[in-house]
Amino acid sequence: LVEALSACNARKTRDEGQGEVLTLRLKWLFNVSTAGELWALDKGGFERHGLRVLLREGGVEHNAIKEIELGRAQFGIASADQILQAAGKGADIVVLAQIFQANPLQWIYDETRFTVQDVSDLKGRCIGITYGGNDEAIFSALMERYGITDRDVRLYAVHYDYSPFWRGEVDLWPIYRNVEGVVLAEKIQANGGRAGFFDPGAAGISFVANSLVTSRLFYETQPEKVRAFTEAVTEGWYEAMAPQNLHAAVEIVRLRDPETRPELIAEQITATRQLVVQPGRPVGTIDKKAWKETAQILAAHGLLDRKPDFTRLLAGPPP
Amino acid sequence: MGTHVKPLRRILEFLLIYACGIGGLLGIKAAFRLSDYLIPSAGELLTTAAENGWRYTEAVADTAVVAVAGHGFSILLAVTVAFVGISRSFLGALTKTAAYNLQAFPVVAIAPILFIFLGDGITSRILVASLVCYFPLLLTFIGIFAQPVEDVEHFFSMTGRLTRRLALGIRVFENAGKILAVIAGSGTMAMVGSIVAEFLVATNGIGYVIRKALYQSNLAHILVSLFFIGLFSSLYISIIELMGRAVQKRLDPVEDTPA
Amino acid sequence: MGTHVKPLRRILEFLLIYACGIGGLLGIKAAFRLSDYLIPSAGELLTTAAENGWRYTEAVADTAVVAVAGHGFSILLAVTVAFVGISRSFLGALTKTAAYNLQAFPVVAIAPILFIFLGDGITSRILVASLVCYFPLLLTFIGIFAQPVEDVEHFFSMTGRLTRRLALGIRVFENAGKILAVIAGSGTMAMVGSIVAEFLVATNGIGYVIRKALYQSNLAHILVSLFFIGLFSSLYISIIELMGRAVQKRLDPVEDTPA
Amino acid sequence: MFISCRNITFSYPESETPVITGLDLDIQGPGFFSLFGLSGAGKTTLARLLCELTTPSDGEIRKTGIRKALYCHNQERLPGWLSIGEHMERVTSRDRQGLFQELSGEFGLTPLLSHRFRTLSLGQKNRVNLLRYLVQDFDLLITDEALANVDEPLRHRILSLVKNRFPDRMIVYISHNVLEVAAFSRTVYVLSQTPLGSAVLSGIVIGLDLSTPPIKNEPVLQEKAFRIIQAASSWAPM
Amino acid sequence: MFISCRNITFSYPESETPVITGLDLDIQGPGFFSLFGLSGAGKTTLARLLCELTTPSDGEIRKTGIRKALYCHNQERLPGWLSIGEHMERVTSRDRQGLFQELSGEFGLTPLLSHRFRTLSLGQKNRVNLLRYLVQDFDLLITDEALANVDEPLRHRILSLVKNRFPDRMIVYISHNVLEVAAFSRTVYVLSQTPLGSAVLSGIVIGLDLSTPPIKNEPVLQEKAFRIIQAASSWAPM
Ligand SMILES: Nc1ncnc2c1ncn2[C@@H]1O[C@H](COP(=O)(O)OP(=O)(O)OP(=O)(O)O)[C@@H](O)[C@H]1O
Ligand SMILES: Nc1ncnc2c1ncn2[C@@H]1O[C@H](COP(=O)(O)OP(=O)(O)OP(=O)(O)O)[C@@H](O)[C@H]1O
Ligand SMILES: [Mg+2]
Ligand SMILES: [Mg+2]
Repeated sequence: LVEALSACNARKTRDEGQGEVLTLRLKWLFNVSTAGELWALDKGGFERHGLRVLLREGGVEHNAIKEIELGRAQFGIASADQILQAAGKGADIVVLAQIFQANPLQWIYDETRFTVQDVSDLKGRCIGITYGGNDEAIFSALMERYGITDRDVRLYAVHYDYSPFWRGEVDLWPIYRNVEGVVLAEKIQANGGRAGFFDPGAAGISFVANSLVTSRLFYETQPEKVRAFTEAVTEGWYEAMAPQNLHAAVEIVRLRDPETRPELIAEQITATRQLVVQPGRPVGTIDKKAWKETAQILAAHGLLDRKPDFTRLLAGPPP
Repeated sequence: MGTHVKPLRRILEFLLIYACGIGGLLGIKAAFRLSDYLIPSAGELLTTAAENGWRYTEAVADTAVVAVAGHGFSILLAVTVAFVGISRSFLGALTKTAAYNLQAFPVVAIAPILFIFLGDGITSRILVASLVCYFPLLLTFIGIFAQPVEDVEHFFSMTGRLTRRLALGIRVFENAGKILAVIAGSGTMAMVGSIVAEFLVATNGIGYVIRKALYQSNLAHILVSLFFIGLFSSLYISIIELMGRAVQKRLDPVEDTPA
Repeated sequence: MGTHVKPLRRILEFLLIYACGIGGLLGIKAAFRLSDYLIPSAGELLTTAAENGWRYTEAVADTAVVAVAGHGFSILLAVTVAFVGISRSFLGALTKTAAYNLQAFPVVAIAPILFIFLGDGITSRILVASLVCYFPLLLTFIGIFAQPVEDVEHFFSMTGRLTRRLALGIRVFENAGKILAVIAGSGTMAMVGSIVAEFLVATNGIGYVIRKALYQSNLAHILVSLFFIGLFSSLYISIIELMGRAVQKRLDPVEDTPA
Repeated sequence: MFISCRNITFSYPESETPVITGLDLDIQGPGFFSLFGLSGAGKTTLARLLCELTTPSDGEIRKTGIRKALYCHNQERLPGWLSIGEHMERVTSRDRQGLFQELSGEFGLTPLLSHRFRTLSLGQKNRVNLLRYLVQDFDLLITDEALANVDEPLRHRILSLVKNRFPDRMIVYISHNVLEVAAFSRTVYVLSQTPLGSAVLSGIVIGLDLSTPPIKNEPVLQEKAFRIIQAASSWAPM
Repeated sequence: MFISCRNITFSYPESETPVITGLDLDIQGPGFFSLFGLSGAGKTTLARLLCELTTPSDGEIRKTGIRKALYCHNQERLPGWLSIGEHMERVTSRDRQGLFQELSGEFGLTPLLSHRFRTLSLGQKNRVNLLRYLVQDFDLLITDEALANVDEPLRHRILSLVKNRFPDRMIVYISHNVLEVAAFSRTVYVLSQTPLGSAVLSGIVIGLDLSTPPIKNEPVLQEKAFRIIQAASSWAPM
């Protein structure tokens, strides 16, 4: 029964894909990390490129690459580790644009308790790690590079619940700088503290974050659509991040994320801007060197079966 | 106590319990001087409720639709599996084992496989909701279906009239109270199931609200959502019970004599 | 079929079911030419099993300890709640409502509150595990505790000997089969519960393995974990059933006459 | 020892016509009495009323000199986790153990004491159940067809025994066996149904109050039996 | 119509001593027969064997000219979701509706047809249950204390009726009422228990085969009854 259902489901969405509506599966829930895509949708960016697009939220149980392969989505936002692993296992996909130029994954702490100037300041601290998440790979790469051992730091398995951080049991907590980072910083402030961030990127660990992907089949059969789509997304990001559009961008995000206060969203967008828009690099630039380093980190942790063909994988939008 | 006041009673009881729970939390907060981050203040709870009340009500209504559908489907599923499972054939044994084994796997592990193949439309949400609540139903139905009611069935089996359907009819009727209890009880689990499903995949419903709140570590939102969930669940159970009583009364119009 | 071959049978049945499931997945994979990323190849499954088999066995053992403790605790909890719940006092009604209402809240929403107060040690894991499996037990116990066995109890109530303990003893004995079935059945749920708990907080156990695999979208790891979970659950149920039979036999040495 | 019912009315909750209407009944004990009536007349209902297992919708029941009233019937079962002997030991006070030993021998139950209740035949079940009531502390015992599945010779032996061993108690025996009822009882209270479906006390017949099994063709016995049946059918049932 | 049992032995699974050993029994029908025996003698066990509800551990039971054998007992219940009338209508084939109407009147059940089974008194339940078996298609009907809770006059009326209406069937009546058994049966088969606890056929008594209620003090009847009781007690039970 399940087989039959799935088969006809897959076929149905495939038909849809060939026709009108293109589906983009996001990596996470609607929030500022999806501001560019939301902008493209709400401000008619996709339409201007002659596209009809459906945005779908992501989450742990969703995997954009798998959905692309099943024909349930034509485009997806996925993290670099997902993309590299999928490519390593024979999923034929193409990276079209790298949304984040700097990885938003950082660790937050309270500067009134201690400061982290450089990596050695982490010694003796209790550090939160999401096992299985990006931060695990990033942090162990960091430990390796700086010769930090298990004896120097205490690692704490992070879950949904932040209370160990509030209770001071955990000193540094992994967050997305532009999302929880802003919310928690405000709470720390309100508590009489001052938020500090430890950025592994600044310590020289280049680990790529979210990127836009599609399947090679779609890439080769519908190059115009792929090109148009990539352009719409990058333009969307460019416009959403433009300082003069701040107010409009806040409104767009708030529509999907009404629980977060507008002031906070504004701050989150500002934080996001620094990750997405970097001087001298157009929005969406694929940083090949960082990709290779990411692949190395993953391989060192046994998370990569086989190195992908980078030129094929990181082809960018069709010429 | 007449049956017509029951629904109100359940809801009042829920309100009481909820008040106790919140009171307890606030008490702990006061006693240990915990910050507003750990446990929100009463004021924050009220503001949250006031600001989001209507939206959460809509979200619960959304969830409820899935819950009711999932509940219905799980009853169907449990009845079917129990029906096949009581037969002594190989297929019966296999079905029963499959049903038991399926239950051994947490939804969080099964769901990704489901979602891969069924997508994250309403179908898979209903399926997840029913997976969560079908097991107690299954246990009850298998128990009841497999246990002959000798005193009643004897005549029919003697006269060659005991079809499988009749046997099941007799066993179901004799255990109507138990079945009603487990159906009402599993109603709340269907609600839980659809919340879990929303938690995993949906883009609306109260499960989605909780998930976002969880990511934001916002206990106030969680507590307020729990209020709406509890309210709806009490209501739903009451409705099922009322309907069950009505059916029972139609089937067996004479009430039990008081002992 | 003698009781002594049952455990083996359950496990064989599980292996069969599991093989069917994997076969189905691989069949789909072949039919639609899906990549190894979507559905792992048989080879990858075997490698994963070979590489991680021992580690997963240990992880399941870890989980099992929590599951068994949680199961025991949930039985205790269900008995207690049912015991208090059947009394007609206000406290009884309140307890019952609280128990029902608690069930209406998904563990994923309740757990954070628990973890705030109890930390994420073994206590809260056991608690979460028992929360997941206690509800079917509660329903069964409440049903059984509240239903007088008139034929047996009459004498004791006439002669003023019907203590509450005796009444419960009679009702439990008369429904021993049902209780055994629900205890065995809920055993798998305890396992699920402790997996969910690990999923939410732990740093070891098979739930943690699944969570990690989920983050990495690694279906091979999930499928292999499911294998060990299923294997252990079958074993656990079989053991409970064997123990239950032994107890029943000691209490009532004479077997039923074949009809 | 005295039971007095005044103007008792009783309805089952769901049916409009009362099962018993305006019943007056006086029983002056101790002794062996019977309640007789055709099937459906209301014997069980009345017995349960007398033992306060239900309360009359109307009227009053007064018992004088009766501290403990027991009602037993033939559908009862013993707890399954004990053998009959173990159960009996637990429900028999120390000073009645001798009585129990004696009665169990006379009832033909001694060889069954190690058995479980559910493996007994119907008649064996009847006897075990009656026995356990007899070794309780009671002033009034109502036995509702408690020996219905026991064979006649044994039943008569049991009745004689009961009469001889418990002369100071009030025992109300419900049975469909008219000869038995006529032979053993001091008084037979006969219930019958009016055309409207309610039970009334339609006769009080003085029995022979024998203490040994009756001789069936005794003319007095036959006459008594006839009067009882007549009273029971006085409303021409059905 | 013929039942023949040869050397039947039966044990309940858990007890070592067989309940029945080496029993030989022949019943040549049609007609009204009885199975008599003290409580615990093995009547129910034998009846269930004859109707193939259990199988003997040893020996052979052969039935000739008996296509359909039914066994009914007094603990049966009707499905609760139907009134008695509705149930009866469903289990009575069209051509027996007339028979049903007639019998239900004679059994005094017509006013109860709209009731639910569980609201009946014991004797009413007995009658309803017997009635539904009588309107089935059967050659052999074994009634195991099926009228145990019905009053005597009505029971006698029912037995006469059954004998008159079903002369071409084989009916085996199990009852503890020795006079009744002696009066109505063509043959009474008496079971009794050996000191070892197994039932044997201890007597075959030719009954009076009356078709109307008996006169109790008839000497022939008394003699028959005596012989039956003697046979039943021949192993000095208990
Ligand atoms: N399920 C059982 N397991 C073991 N022994 C049993 C079982 N049922 C009956 N017996 C025993 O078998 C013997 C015969 O029982 P059976 O019910 O056939 O007697 P019966 O003649 O019908 O008695 P009654 O007139 O009391 O109904 C009894 O001694 C009884 O204890
Ligand atoms: N629970 C009930 N609900 C409604 N009516 C009932 C109920 N129990 C008994 N009755 C009715 O009450 C009347 C008297 O019943 P009761 O059981 O007292 O009769 P009885 O004299 O004991 O008969 P029997 O000799 O057959 O046991 C009957 O007509 C019966 O149908
Ligand atoms: Mg009665
Ligand atoms: Mg019998």
